[in-house]
Amino acid sequence: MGKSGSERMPCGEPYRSAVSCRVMENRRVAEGYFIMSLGLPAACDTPLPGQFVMLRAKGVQAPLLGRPLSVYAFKRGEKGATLEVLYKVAGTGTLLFSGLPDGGDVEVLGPLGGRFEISPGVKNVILVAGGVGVAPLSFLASHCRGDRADARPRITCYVGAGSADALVGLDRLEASCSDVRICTDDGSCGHHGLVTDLLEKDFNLLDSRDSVICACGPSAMLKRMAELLEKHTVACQISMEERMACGLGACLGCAVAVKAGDGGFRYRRVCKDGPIFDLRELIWER
Amino acid sequence: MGKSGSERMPCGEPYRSAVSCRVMENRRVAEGYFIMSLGLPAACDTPLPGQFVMLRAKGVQAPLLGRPLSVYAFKRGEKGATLEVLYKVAGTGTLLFSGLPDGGDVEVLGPLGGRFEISPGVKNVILVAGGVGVAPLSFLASHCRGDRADARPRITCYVGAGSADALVGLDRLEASCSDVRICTDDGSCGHHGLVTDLLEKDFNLLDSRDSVICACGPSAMLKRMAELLEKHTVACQISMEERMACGLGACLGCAVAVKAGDGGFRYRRVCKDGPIFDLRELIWER
Amino acid sequence: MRTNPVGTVTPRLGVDIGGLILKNPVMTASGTFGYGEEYAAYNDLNRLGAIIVKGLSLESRPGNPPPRIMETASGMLNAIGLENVGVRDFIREKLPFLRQFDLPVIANIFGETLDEYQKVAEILNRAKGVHALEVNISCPNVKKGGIAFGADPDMAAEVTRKVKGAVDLPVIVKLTPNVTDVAVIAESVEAAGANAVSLINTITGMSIDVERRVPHLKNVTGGLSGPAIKPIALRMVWQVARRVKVPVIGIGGIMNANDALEFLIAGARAIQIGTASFVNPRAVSDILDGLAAYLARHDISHINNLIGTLTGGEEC
Amino acid sequence: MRTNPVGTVTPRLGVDIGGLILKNPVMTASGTFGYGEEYAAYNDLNRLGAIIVKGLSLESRPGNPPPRIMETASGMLNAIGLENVGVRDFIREKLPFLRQFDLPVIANIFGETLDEYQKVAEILNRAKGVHALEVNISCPNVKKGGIAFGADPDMAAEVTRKVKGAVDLPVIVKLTPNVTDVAVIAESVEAAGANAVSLINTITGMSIDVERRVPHLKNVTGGLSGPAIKPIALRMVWQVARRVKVPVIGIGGIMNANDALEFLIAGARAIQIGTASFVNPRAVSDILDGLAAYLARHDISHINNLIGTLTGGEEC
Ligand SMILES: Cc1cc2nc3c(=O)[nH]c(=O)nc-3n(C[C@H](O)[C@H](O)[C@H](O)COP(=O)(O)OP(=O)(O)OC[C@H]3O[C@@H](n4cnc5c(N)ncnc54)[C@H](O)[C@@H]3O)c2cc1C
Ligand SMILES: Cc1cc2nc3c(=O)[nH]c(=O)nc-3n(C[C@H](O)[C@H](O)[C@H](O)COP(=O)(O)OP(=O)(O)OC[C@H]3O[C@@H](n4cnc5c(N)ncnc54)[C@H](O)[C@@H]3O)c2cc1C
Ligand SMILES: Cc1cc2nc3c(=O)[nH]c(=O)nc-3n(C[C@H](O)[C@H](O)[C@H](O)COP(=O)(O)O)c2cc1C
Ligand SMILES: Cc1cc2nc3c(=O)[nH]c(=O)nc-3n(C[C@H](O)[C@H](O)[C@H](O)COP(=O)(O)O)c2cc1C
Ligand code: FES
Ligand code: FES
Repeated sequence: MGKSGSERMPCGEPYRSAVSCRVMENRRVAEGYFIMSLGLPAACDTPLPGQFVMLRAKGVQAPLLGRPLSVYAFKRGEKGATLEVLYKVAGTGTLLFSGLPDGGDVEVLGPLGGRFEISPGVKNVILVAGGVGVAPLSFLASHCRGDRADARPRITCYVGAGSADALVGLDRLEASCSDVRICTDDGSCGHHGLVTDLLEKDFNLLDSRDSVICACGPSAMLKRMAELLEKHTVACQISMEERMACGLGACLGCAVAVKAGDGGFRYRRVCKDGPIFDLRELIWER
Repeated sequence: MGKSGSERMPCGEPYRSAVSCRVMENRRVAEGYFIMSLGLPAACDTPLPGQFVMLRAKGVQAPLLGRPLSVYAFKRGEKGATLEVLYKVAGTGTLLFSGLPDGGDVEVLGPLGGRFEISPGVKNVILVAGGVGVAPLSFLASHCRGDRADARPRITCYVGAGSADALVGLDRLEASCSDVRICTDDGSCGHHGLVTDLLEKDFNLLDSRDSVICACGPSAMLKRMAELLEKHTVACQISMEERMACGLGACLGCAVAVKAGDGGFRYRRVCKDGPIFDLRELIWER
Repeated sequence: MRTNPVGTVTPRLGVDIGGLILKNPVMTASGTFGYGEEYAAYNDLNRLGAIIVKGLSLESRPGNPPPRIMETASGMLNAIGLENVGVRDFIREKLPFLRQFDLPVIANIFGETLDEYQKVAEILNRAKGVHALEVNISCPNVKKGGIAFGADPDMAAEVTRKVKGAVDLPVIVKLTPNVTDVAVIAESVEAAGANAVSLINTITGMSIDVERRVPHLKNVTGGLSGPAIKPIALRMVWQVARRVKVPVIGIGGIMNANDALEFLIAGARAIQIGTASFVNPRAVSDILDGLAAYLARHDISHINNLIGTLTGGEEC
Repeated sequence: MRTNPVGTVTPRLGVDIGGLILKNPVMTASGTFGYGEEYAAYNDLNRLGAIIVKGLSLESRPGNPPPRIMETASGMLNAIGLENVGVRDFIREKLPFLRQFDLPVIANIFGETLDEYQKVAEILNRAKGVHALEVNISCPNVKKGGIAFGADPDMAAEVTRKVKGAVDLPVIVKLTPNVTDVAVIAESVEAAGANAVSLINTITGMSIDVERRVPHLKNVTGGLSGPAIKPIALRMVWQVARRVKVPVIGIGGIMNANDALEFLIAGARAIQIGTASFVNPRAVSDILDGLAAYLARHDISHINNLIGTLTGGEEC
């Protein structure tokens, strides 16, 4: 997320490094879900929608490795910038994050990875978010709003969660999207059922050259989408997740299988070649 | 420091366990020196002078093992008790302690080990504290004050430190002792030189059947004292330090060599057979 | 003999370790629970599957000069040097305390020669209140130039045969991880009559004080234990459990019920808790509670239905 | 070729690794620094002692199915499965980037057969900008029933001879820790002509998801690296450094300058940084700075005066 002061590259740019920064706020937004705001130095790079950061609590020895979290929001201010992540407590690392006090110190590496690409001609952006998958999509939606008004696509967002309690980030989505359609597994809010069912119903609306789907969510959701889209041609970009060590493309730890030209497969790195992939490129069962 | 609620021993007592408790205050008292006050439940055992606790920051994975710290003060209150430790930042564990916020959670096991024994007939208690060795001795001094007024011994305390900045806990010592004699290695406060030099000067005063010396400090200080006392008969109890794992006498990790009857040596456990030893019992070079 | 005051020992936890029936698979690892006394105020010893006491030799041993321990990343090094009271003093001074409990006592033994192993075993075989032996073959054989008995399949088998020949008690052979293929050693001691194998003992490591340029342990090297070694221990247990028929007892870095479950799922019939007791003196009790809770939550009627049920890998 | 922009490389850090002169002893460990590109924005590659690239085989390899990594206590398991672009693509696509720098490039190589080792070595020997080879003998030899070349002294020597015979470059042989006595293997490859040895590679471990009862790695087992293994790695380096005359390169859990110093004091002529780069992409630079600061602080005029200067132990 930043640069080291001491040395400079031959081009005059300082070398990059993980940046120590302060937790400005670490707010519980639902049972097990938190939004953390981090204060970054002015010299930090501006993240693009779909990119992520590797986050580590500073000075702790465990967990050892950073944890990848998508950029949920980013804003430049007077003296620096604010980066937000929206995260769910899933295990040791995120549990530790959830306990970080305001004013606590973290290390941020990034922004890393590639972005969602919405080409200028796109008229309809369809977002499909499962659970905490709302994070990168909300950032994407706010970005689309930021573009020139005449070029703004229409944004429809499908949001799924286990139950009403686990619906997070709706406020921002509603501010950025033309339409937000909600469903919950238990019917406690919105449509009763899976987000993919809701999506399926609307399919005739979606399947167009002017549309693009961007999705992020649990792999069961993404798999189901892959089946749905088999007989359609609408473009679909998804944000993938895998365990990561380096986040930079060096360790080859975050491999996912994609189709290779010859009908076979090859592995791609989620951190460097992704995390955004063409849904149709992925191989779900090997 | 306490008992587990769920099970009881055949005698009806609950089983012991480490007790989770809150950091009430964690105050820097000099560069690298801190006093931490811990709130303990009412059911805790009352520590005796010379005893120690094993302290761990709660929920952290590193360091793994607790760190032994002497009891510096203990007070029972309305709803519970307060235990204080006085510690110096020496490495990873104590550094972590120094960063614990007020309200932080720690685990305390103890009180452990044996006590300084001041038998009823003793008229002069001579304390010799090197650096943070002041902790158990200050607790001992306050204990002697607590006894029946007519039976109170006279307490003289020799305190040594590197420099004036590193003199900690003087206020309490002064409240409990008849006389506090200070020396610093750099002469920035009190006598210029080693605490053992000061002690040596007063030797004729000390060497009596009514006197007992209690000492705690770096091993160089204790070794020097052993030399000094070679030609004297005054009793001398010292608090020893060794790295510890269990603190309970089980791992045999904290061995120190003491003289055996046959002119040889045997190992004793600092945590269980100590930490208080007869100075003359110890073998300094093997 | 005291009775179990809380009754949380569920019948679904009973296991059979080579003829020794335990009420549950949770034991204490040798050298980490003293002779039981130190932890009796912290745990109801009646609840434990078994206690394995500090390693015993024929005569008492003073152990190594200090410093003997050092903490490392998620682990600790120890070079206690097998300090112990000697087998006879153990029987006289330590065993009576343990006999008060409804608790199988397993004596961990070692020797510097085959004969010493045999003698220690014979003495313990006659003692009242010893239920099994665990033979530590990880200590260097001074007669054979520093190679541990446990590192050579033939020597490991020889020790096993000697001890087996001397006792009627079940014999557990405790394996060292400092070998190329631990399963080969396991097979060898199984063939020599071991009733069970336990693994792992500590992994040899060291640590240096860079300011003074001296080793942190006076003995230079020591045995690494604790969470750091868990992945290695688990892998070895899994490898051995697939190669031998006798029960395998898993040891190494087990800090909580989750860790214990990993070993059981990998094929361990029982587990031993070592370093964890130093961090939390109630670790054995907490782990036992956690195992029972897991079985209840997953509706597993008996722990035997969990042991060795790992699926889903694709070894390349 | 870029020049060093800050000039913090002090002459007192230079070391000779079997004929390869490095400006300092800090190298990157194979498989943890990619082919350099990924870390070039984070570190001035001109400052490094050497870069060791991801292991190369004759043909490209896809690697193992995911999940490939899992974090463990103070460590991580990886089962990348030696995914790589193959030696020819490396030379064509990756080496030109590295040639821009004033940086010795060491190619880490492996093969499934002796012939493959030899061929990869020959190809690299002809490539411009490769300064030495590091031979990874820790991978299973499929032709010999799963026993790693590196676990057998004779096979390790055979690989060494084959590679040495095929090249004029200095040859470093990288040893596996999964053996009974690593010094025996080290002596064997030294006798076979290795110019240096490096150790340790990862220690085989595993980890289980107890809720689903499946291994966390699809490959079941993986290689453990990181701080957890440092005490083991350090012990092995110390053992080997006392037994061989060729330079020893220390690897395993080095996270900071202090860790690096432990290896140097134990006898390592140079060190490699692996997992640390994942935690801190500037780890190599930070460690280099820390080493220089230590030498200055302790007034040590040359790093050679530090290497192997451990004193004070009393081995029992
Ligand atoms: C590019 C990317 C972006 C992400 N963005 C977000 C986000 O914005 N908000 C959010 O809450 N989560 C996000 N995740 C997932 C998040 O990284 C994991 O939940 C987190 O790493 C789990 O760490 P832990 O220590 O809490 O759990 P662990 O104890 O490590 O594991 C708990 C469970 O989570 C799984 N897991 C661990 N690491 C990952 C991982 N990297 N990806 C997926 N599953 C994992 C484990 O297999 C296990 O089942 C993202 C992941 C990736 C790869
Ligand atoms: C019975 C007893 C009572 C003690 N009371 C106090 C006290 O009241 N206040 C206080 O500040 N310190 C006290 N100590 C010392 C304190 O335990 C150590 O300073 C502490 O454990 C160091 O831990 P660390 O993680 O900070 O340092 P580490 O990183 O573990 O080590 C830093 C340095 O301290 C040494 N060290 C580590 N553990 C011990 C130990 N147990 N004893 C002595 N030296 C050690 C190491 O060898 C090393 O040189 C006491 C020790 C004992 C045994
Ligand atoms: C301080 C200490 C002393 C030990 N003493 C013995 C012993 O006497 N005999 C033995 O077989 N194993 C001994 N061990 C090894 C343990 O029983 C166990 O195998 C090892 O510590 C790994 O388990 P853990 O990681 O749970 O501690 C000892 C371990 C420690 C830490
Ligand atoms: C993700 C990963 C990939 C690795 N790939 C290789 C490799 O291709 N060849 C090799 O010899 N060692 C490989 N290693 C081993 C490292 O080079 C190093 O020996 C080991 O990780 C121990 O060092 P560390 O604890 O500093 O990481 C790899 C290690 C990791 C973590
Ligand atoms: S996390 Fe290392 S390559 Fe992706
Ligand atoms: S610390 Fe375990 S015996 Fe003293």
